[in-house]
Amino acid sequence: MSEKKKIMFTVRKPPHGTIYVYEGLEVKLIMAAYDADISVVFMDDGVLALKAGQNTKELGIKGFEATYGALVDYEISQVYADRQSMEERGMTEDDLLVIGEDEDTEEPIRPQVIDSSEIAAMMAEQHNILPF
Amino acid sequence: MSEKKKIMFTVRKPPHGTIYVYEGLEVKLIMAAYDADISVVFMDDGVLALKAGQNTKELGIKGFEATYGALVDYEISQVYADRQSMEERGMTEDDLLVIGEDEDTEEPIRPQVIDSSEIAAMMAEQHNILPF
Amino acid sequence: MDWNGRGRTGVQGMKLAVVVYEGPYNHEASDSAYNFVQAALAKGHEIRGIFFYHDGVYNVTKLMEPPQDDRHIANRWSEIGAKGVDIVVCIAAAKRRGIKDEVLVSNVRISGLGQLTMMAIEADRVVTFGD
Amino acid sequence: MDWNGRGRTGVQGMKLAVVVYEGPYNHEASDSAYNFVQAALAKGHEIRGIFFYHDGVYNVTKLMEPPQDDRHIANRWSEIGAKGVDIVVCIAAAKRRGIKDEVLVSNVRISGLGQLTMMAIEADRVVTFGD
Amino acid sequence: MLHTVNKSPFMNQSLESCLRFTQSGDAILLIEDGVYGAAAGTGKSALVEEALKNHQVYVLSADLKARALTNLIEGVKVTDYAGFVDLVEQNLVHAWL
Amino acid sequence: MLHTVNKSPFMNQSLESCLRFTQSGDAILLIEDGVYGAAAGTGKSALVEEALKNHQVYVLSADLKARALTNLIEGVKVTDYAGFVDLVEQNLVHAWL
Repeated sequence: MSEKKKIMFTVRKPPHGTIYVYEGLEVKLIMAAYDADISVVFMDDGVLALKAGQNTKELGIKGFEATYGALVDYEISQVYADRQSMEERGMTEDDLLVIGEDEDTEEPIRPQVIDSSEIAAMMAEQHNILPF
Repeated sequence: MSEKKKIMFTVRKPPHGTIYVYEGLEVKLIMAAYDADISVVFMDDGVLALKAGQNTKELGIKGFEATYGALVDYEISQVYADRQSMEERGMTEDDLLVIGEDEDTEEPIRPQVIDSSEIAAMMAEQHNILPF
Repeated sequence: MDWNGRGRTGVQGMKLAVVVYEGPYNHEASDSAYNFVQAALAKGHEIRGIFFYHDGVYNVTKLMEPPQDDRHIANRWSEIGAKGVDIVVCIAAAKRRGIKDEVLVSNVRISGLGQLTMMAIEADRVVTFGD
Repeated sequence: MDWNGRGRTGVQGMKLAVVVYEGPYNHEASDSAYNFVQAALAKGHEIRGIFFYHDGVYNVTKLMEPPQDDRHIANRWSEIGAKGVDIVVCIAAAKRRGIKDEVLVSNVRISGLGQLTMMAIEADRVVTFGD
Repeated sequence: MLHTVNKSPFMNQSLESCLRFTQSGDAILLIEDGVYGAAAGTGKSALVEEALKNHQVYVLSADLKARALTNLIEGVKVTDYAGFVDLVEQNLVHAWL
Repeated sequence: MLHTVNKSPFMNQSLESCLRFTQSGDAILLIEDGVYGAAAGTGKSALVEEALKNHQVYVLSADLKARALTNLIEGVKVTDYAGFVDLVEQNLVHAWL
């Protein structure tokens, strides 16, 4: 069994009101160092964690937008957002934060917006799914 | 200021999935020993805590139906349930557990089912409201 | 967007009580409560007391060691206590969860639900933060 | 109502991992996880590991003292650990919340998120309990 | 796949969300406060009634009894923790926390 | 009265429930994840738009900024923690936790 195991993370909670998104990000960064085929899917209120421009200074808690900006550097490039969740929350692709940049073109890379049926199909292919 | 302060408790969470209903009940019993005019209002998923016949044995956690049965003995008799919350959850007055019995007639006493407008009016009259 | 007009004459001498239901870091409740208390003190209000219930009891363990660049929630509450604010941890909720005198930060005390009752009766306003 | 047909041939030798995100008593997650683990062991499955994350780290403090007539959640987990099941508490989540070696029940260890990673990769199934 | 749902459908959208991401043939297990979704005659019964057209829907007996739920939607299967383990044996799991 | 709401309206019914129990003239303060209810152009904007007919609706600036919300429903008032304290001075409070 030399094939890499497929592990998916699902992010369904909004940021900041609870620590789940933040501590969940720590898991993703650690797991990226292991030999697994990782994907991250933001759905429901999880897509709100992807909004660019979050500033937690006045709140007095640590933010994580900079860390998301390094996901591609951590070789986490399969990052998806559910289209319907975004639409219901008034979000467009332009609202999404940057998760890295293309090595060659230096173009910013953003999470890929996909439909729920695609997400369902991806879920079914996983070895395990961790909800964060 | 010899007048008793009016304190209301609101119960909006379902039972057992979290401890809020259970630990909230402990507060009510303690507060009943103090000189205050106490009322308890069950609304939203809180009405589910009033369903008769709850049996937590297989779950392995402590139940509280017996304690609710003693509310009137603790002189907590202003106990209300929101009609619309009950209807949405398929509950009728017959589903409600007993919170005590009438001293004279020995008739069982159940929480009183009232409308949201009455609850709103009662809320506005309180000295303080504690959500549990 | 409008900005809420401030600088209005405050109702001085109002007694406020604050209740916290959730633990540190996991929920924003503790941060919201802290920011609220700081603002109330800055406006000259008396804090009749702060009561930790449910998982809120975890807020004041001195064993917590957050990362260097993060806030230290227990120490923050202890500093509020040092200003003379009565900070009470519910004994029943604390025992169940393993919070005892030996792990408490200073300027905080463990006591019974009667303290919450007194706060609800004596304070002009109770503000609750939770999940 | 139908009853789920049981007594089917189980898939023997399957490796299961269990992850718990919430603290004891406050949420049912810990009870659900415990009941699930007991049932899995009874059916002869291997538990590859149990991982406590987020507020789940509070499950294994020996300082907890629930009422006499209630379950002792930390001791229950310790008994599962005594059966040889690897029970891991996340060090980062634990430090932030004040859970350290000195307050742990026995048969439980503090380690890093790499342990969760290994469980997710090596276990045939991961089951997560939380809020 | 097996989807576990542990939230009351009256206050939380988790069950609706879960159903939006399931594929035909997936199993759904209602646990903890999620078991209220299996009750007949409520404002949310339609969710599970609809789900039953394409899914097996299970509900955990210990959680049902704790909540005094007896009148279940027809077709919902009651199971215990051993049955929960069976379902996990047979399926990749996602918890809709 | 002052009602505080701290849950996202997309996954939780707290804001809807709060609005069902308010009296005309009551103030509503959105905090924590509740601030998403103040965003314009979402599937839940209608709740606060309707509420503004009978209520003052406030939203906490620290929580707005943390969530990068800039496009608010017209008529919603942004306040800070000092303004939160002002609202508490003036009103009995109920938290819709």
